[in-house]
Amino acid sequence: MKKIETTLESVVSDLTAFYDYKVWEFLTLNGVAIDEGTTEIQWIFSRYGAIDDVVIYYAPVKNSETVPSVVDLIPSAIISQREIVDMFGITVENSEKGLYLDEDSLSAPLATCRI
Amino acid sequence: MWYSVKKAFTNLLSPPQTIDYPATPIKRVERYRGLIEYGEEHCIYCLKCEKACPPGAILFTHTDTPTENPKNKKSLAYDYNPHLCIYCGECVRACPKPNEALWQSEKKPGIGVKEDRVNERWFEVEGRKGS
Amino acid sequence: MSLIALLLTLPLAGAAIILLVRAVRVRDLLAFLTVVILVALSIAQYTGGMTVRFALPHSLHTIFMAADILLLLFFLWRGMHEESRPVALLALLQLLLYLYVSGTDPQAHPFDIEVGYISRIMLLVINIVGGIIILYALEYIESEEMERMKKNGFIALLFFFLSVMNLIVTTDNLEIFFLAFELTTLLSYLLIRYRGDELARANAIRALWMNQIGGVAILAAMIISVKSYHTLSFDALLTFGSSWGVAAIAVLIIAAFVKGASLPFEKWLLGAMVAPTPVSAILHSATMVKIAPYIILKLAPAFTPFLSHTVTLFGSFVFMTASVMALGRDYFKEILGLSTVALLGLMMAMAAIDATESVQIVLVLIVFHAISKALLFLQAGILEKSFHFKYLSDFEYLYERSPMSVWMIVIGFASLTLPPFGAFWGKFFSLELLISMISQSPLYILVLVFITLGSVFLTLLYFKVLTRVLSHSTGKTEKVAIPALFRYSSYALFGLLTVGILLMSGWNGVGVFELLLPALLIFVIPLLLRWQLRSSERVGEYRCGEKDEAEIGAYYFALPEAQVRRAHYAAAALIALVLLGGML
Amino acid sequence: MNTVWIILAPLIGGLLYGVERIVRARMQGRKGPPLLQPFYDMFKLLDKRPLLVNPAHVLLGIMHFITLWIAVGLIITGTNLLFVIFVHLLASIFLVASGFSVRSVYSHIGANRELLTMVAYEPLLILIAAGFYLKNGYFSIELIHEGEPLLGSLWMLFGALLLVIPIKLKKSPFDAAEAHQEIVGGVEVEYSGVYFEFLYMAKWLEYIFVYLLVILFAGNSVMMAIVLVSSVFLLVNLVDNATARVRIPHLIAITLGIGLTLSILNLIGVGYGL
Amino acid sequence: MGRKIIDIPLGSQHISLLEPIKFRFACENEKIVDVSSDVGFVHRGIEKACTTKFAYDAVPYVVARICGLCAITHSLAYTTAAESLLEGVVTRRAKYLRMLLVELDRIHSHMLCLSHTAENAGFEAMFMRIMGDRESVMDIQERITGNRVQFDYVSIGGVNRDITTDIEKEIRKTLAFIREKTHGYLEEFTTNWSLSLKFKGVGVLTLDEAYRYNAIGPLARAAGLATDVRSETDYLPYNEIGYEMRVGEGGDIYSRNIVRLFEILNSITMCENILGGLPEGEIQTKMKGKPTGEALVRLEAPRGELMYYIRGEGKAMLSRVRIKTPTFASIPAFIEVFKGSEYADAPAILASFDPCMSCTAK
Amino acid sequence: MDFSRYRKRSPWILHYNAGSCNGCDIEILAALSPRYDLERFGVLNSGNPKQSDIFLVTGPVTYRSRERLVELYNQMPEPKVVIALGSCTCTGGVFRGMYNVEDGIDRYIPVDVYIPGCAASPELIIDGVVQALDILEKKTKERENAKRLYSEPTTENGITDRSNSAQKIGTGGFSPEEMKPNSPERRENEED
Ligand code: SF4
Ligand code: SF4
Ligand code: SF4
Ligand code: SF4
Ligand code: SF4
Ligand code: SF4
Ligand code: SF4
Ligand code: SF4
Repeated sequence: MKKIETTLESVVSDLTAFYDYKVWEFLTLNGVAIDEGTTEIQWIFSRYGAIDDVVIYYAPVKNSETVPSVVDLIPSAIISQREIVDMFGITVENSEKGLYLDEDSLSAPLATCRI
Repeated sequence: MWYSVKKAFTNLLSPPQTIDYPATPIKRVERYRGLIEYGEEHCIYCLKCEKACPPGAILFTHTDTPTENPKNKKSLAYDYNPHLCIYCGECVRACPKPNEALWQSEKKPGIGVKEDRVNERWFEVEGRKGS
Repeated sequence: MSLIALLLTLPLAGAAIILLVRAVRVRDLLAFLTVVILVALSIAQYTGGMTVRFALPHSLHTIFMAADILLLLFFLWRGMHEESRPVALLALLQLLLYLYVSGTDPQAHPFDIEVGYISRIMLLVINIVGGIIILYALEYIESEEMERMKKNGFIALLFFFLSVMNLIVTTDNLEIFFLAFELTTLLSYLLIRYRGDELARANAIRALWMNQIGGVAILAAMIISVKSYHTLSFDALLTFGSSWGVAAIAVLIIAAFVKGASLPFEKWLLGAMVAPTPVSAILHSATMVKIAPYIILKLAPAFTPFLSHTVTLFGSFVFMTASVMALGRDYFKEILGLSTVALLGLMMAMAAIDATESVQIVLVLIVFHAISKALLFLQAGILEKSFHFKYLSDFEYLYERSPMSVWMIVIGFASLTLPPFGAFWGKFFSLELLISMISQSPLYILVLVFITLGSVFLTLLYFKVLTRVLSHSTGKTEKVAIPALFRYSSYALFGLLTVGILLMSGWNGVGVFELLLPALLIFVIPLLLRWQLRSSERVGEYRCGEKDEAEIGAYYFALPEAQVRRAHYAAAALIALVLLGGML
Repeated sequence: MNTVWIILAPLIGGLLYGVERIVRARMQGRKGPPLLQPFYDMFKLLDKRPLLVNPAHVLLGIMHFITLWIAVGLIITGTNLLFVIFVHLLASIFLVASGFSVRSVYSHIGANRELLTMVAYEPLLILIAAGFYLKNGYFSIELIHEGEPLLGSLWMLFGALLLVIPIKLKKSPFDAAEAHQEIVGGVEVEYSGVYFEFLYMAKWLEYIFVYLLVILFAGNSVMMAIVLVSSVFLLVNLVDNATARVRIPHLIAITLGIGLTLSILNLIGVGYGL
Repeated sequence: MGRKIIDIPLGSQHISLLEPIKFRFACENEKIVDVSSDVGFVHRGIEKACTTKFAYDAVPYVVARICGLCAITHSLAYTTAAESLLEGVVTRRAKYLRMLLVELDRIHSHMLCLSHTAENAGFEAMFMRIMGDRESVMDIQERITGNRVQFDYVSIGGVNRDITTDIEKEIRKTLAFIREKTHGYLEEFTTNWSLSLKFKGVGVLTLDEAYRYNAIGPLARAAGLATDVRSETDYLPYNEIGYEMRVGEGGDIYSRNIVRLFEILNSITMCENILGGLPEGEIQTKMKGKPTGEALVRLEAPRGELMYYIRGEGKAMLSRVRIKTPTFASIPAFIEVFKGSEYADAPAILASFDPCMSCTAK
Repeated sequence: MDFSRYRKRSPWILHYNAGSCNGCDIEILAALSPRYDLERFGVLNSGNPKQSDIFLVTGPVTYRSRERLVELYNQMPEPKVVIALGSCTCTGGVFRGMYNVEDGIDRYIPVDVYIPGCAASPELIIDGVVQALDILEKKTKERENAKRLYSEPTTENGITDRSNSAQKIGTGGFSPEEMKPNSPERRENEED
């Protein structure tokens, strides 16, 4: 498991440089609430055919920030982006709310900071 | 297709696989994970089972008519909801006196009907616990 | 004789007066009176029951000739004016041929007018159904935006049309027949371009040149007839039976195909949709296209087996193909139009069969097709005027808004296919006849297959429409008022259908039992239940537990372009075969 | 006598259906429901609270049932075969119309599929009637029953009928019109309680209708009728239990392709004594 | 003129679905031109509950209830992750028993999927046949674990029960029985003409699409994409027990079925090898400490790759449990496959994906 | 005529998954399979609320399935029985108290039979169905309303229309206190 730090500004270009769709499998987008008002967003990849070769790009995200979408690069990220929106209450470009949660559900259940 | 035709035809002539339950009972396997049973006299009221139970199907609540077990110092009463239990057996693994105070039997749980107030009753128990 | 004279002239007079009247009320009243008298006349003529024959005064012939030449000159002018080469060329060709024919001197024909059984039925259809459509048109045209004069002119043209049609089904003289034929061409041309826009003009021109092919065909038949037998009498032509006679007949068949908008020629009829809807109604039901089966019916006794077979094959082929072609369409009137083309194919196929039953069958088909199609086109007009629905995809919440229209459409379609309606019996006995003919020629197996397939495709077609109109949810009605004349004309046609069913009983052993008992069981018992159902508890549709209403469209089974083209070629080939058969 | 049979027809159909359910279960290695299960279902349905979507829908469903019954009745009384086929067509049309009369997607798809299957089987039925006519010179069912068995000379048409049966009885591989897993029963989907009863019983009548057609081929031989019916019954069920459902275009292609070829060959054969 | 499109709903309640998922197919006649979906019906909030309601050692029983079909894979993936944050080593016997259950689970899950695909293709008899045979696998699972579906077999430190020689004999018998049956299915799935009409060339996911949409599990392997976590991980000694990867071609329903059938055969072989080489030893080891740090574990569930990411801060409650489930990752690929096929095939296509909404929405 | 005794011989089933782990759903399939063959009792898996007598629900009711649950319940004609299948359906089971579940379907619709077990084995399912059949036989044809999310059926000119009886839940529906499992008002609300 290799963790590479990146930032919201550079993540798209980093991933574009990194991601070869025939070599890397995009696993998922993950969020971890690290402290109040900040969530660590992770883009997780694994290499086809290699033993446990996992690469995680991660970036801390403030609640007010907008996470760029990587769907153009990785079409299957669309659903995990929507999940992150629901679960952490942060905004991701081109991803709507409501994948799981209804109007009266607990909002942003996994965020530490809920306004 | 012929394989299936043949199969259908032979099935038609041979007896069905069906077990005619409930007329014929179904043999339960050994160590089937059935109802959780409680032996009050051996319980030491350590409440480990209550803590270990993932869904909270075992609750010890306060009662005005406590049992005579000397270990029951806080006048608690054991309560168990088979309709909430997930039959995982964690409580028994947590219990210091398995097979005496608490064990998992091979009995299957009973079916509840409206009059049993399965869910309502448990809300009341939980309410008692909470207060 | 006087009855017929009246039938021929009264509509003309009506047309003339209506042109002069300005007040709408008075115009409507006059039109109504004319229609009532026409209906009465045609019924009287029918119940009169005898064959009437007489000749027209010679002076009239001169007038006819002048009219013919004027007409052709008019076509020529239109062709040059609209820069349509086919129109101009065909008009020129006809002019030359006509001049050639009129130069010859046929023997005096004993009768110009001959009204037999077939003609009497045709008169009934033309005047009753046509009359009702005219009444409907009175309301319809008022909602168009045009000058008073033009509106009245429209009604007048329709009356004129009735008159011409009455002439065409009563005449026994090829020359008069030609004139009437050309007059229908002219009238359809005028009516199609009535709205005057770009599309209307183009379609009118197309109708014009296609129909002129029929004119050429008739002229050719006249020439053959005059040259070989020195006569222009239909009757005479039929009795000769020699090879030239057959050739003349084959050529006339082409004229029928053209008027019937059979397969390679179907475009003109579909183009006629741009005209105000009563025009389509009248073209499809009472007039124009009905000339086709009528001609074939008239000529059939003189068919050689080969002609009879090829025409039957052609008709059944058109029946099937046109039905399939209609399946892909979305425009309501176009669907109706193609189904007319298909059914005309069936009628022609049956008319060409050499069997005594076939006449009866074709007449029944003609009558009921006329009524049903009129009913359907009236509904198409109502939908256009009251709801602005033209395409199937527009039809939304129709049942909720106007259940009457829906039921009328349902009945219109049902009467084209289902027992106990007349058209069903027509088809039923057609099949019986065909099956009994199989032993004569294996060709009839093919015809049988074509016709059964065609019938199911038509059923499919009708349901494709019904999908859009029948469905409705529970509750919530927001009814829309339909103008009275629209409603009454629809009811009148519905009434005709019912009367028709009653008159059918007894035909060919269709007994009271077959007709009435099932009808009773099928319709009356549920109707009794209806009141109980009205008050039952309602529940919503099953939507997989969801609440959002799903969109329900129509089905399309469009044929690929290439297939359609191939079908056209096949039809053309069959026509060529007919001609060839005539020549040999 | 005929009247008694007509009245009993749905009940016999129900029994047949009951037998079939057991046979199907047994072919799948299950015990299956009791023999009278269809009748229990029927009484149960009578006992439900009536709920409906709109009256027209229910009315058309009832008309379907009545018409089908009339069709069966007409066969039993021995009238014109061609006419019977058309009455039967009318019944199917009522069913389709009822499917279209509700604003429900599954009902519409089901009705549309029902229509498309009609494209597949209707021509075949008519050609079968044509075959009988060519052989005998009449359509009268009564006379057909009095005549010799015609299976020998019309066996290809019988083959065509075999293609029609699974369509009419909604059996694999030709059950696309009802396809529970796709469209939840299609036309039936909006019916409930007593009103569903009519459609449920109509299915029984469909059994009777189809098997009466099968019996036609046996002419006056009772023995042959019994053998035909039971072997067709077995065959249809075996195939039902050994195939998946094919799509409508395949259904039409298969039935029309094979069926028309068979029937046309047979008609030529019979018509020209080949 | 704009033609009216038919919106065919499938779900959330529908007979061909075991679980709520909602599709709306925009269709021309029955041809699907567009698809929209809603997958959030089963969202219960398990990720949150695992960090707030349950202590880390109760979590295996909770995550098992994410999905009843591969409960074992979930609890195993979680325990493996948790164990890597604790001190202590799981015995080899426990590992072998875990693998045994995982492979048995794969067998019954694949059988369910095959039968359901057959059922949705309108082949009821096939459904009944496979379901009938599947009962024998359920029986041995019940004998090993005490429950038919929710095994609750794996716990932190090992497994909860051992197997006896009696049970072992029964397992061998059942495996032989299932192997024979599977050859029968294989024959039927390859030769039945009606199944070929329904399955061959239907619901195709091309190899490139499989890469693009990160398809996993049998879905990917049927398209020719050789990916299987069993060959990409060393948490479990798959290399010792005869694991073989099976890659199909065509990416249609047919090849998915064939891949699954071969995987059943391979799993049977593996189970037999496990029983043959079962090491002696304890089945439970005590694990010490509280989970600290982060761990990411991947396992091959019947439907493809399952990923657990956990993070603990030395308390009884973890601070993050992230579960990436197979179906969740495949939803975009599903949508792509539906476009252009017939609605009549939709239920069978859907069943051939073997989707699991309960894990998708958690 | 009294047909009520036939009810228990022909129970048709509607199955709805209101957020279960699908363990119990698989067991329903197993119960239909040859080994247990529910069809022996006349059971048909109709999948259509309008033609069902037994509403077999699994799952603890997630927020998004609430409205569907009530809608399906309403579309079933009386007499009908509801079976809560599995521990999580009866009381929420292991999901009890999670933020997006409602702790058992009897918060929304009246439940007649509770089948415990996680997962409930086919044997228990058969027991439950048999139990339900006895209850079904005694039921009347009176309309039983769902408990929540329910707007009364509209009645106009004597025609009752239940086509739109389940309401979409809005944020205004209940206050957060009300949503807590053991709040007293919440239970009161359901009593009436
Ligand atoms: S909203 Fe809450 S968590 Fe966020 S910064 Fe304010 S107090 Fe902290
Ligand atoms: S078996 Fe599991 S759920 Fe049941 S009481 Fe014990 S710990 Fe709780
Ligand atoms: S863990 Fe055992 S001893 Fe302790 S309270 Fe529970 S039952 Fe009694
Ligand atoms: S679709 Fe299902 S319910 Fe309908 S007949 Fe076939 S198997 Fe039976
Ligand atoms: S899985 Fe099969 S048996 Fe179960 S509901 Fe679906 S179609 Fe019916
Ligand atoms: S995974 Fe397959 S069997 Fe399970 S619920 Fe989904 S569709 Fe049904
Ligand atoms: S998809 Fe997820 S929840 Fe479903 S069976 Fe596989 S691992 Fe379990
Ligand atoms: S009771 Fe248990 S096995 Fe059944 S659905 Fe609920 S969580 Fe799954």
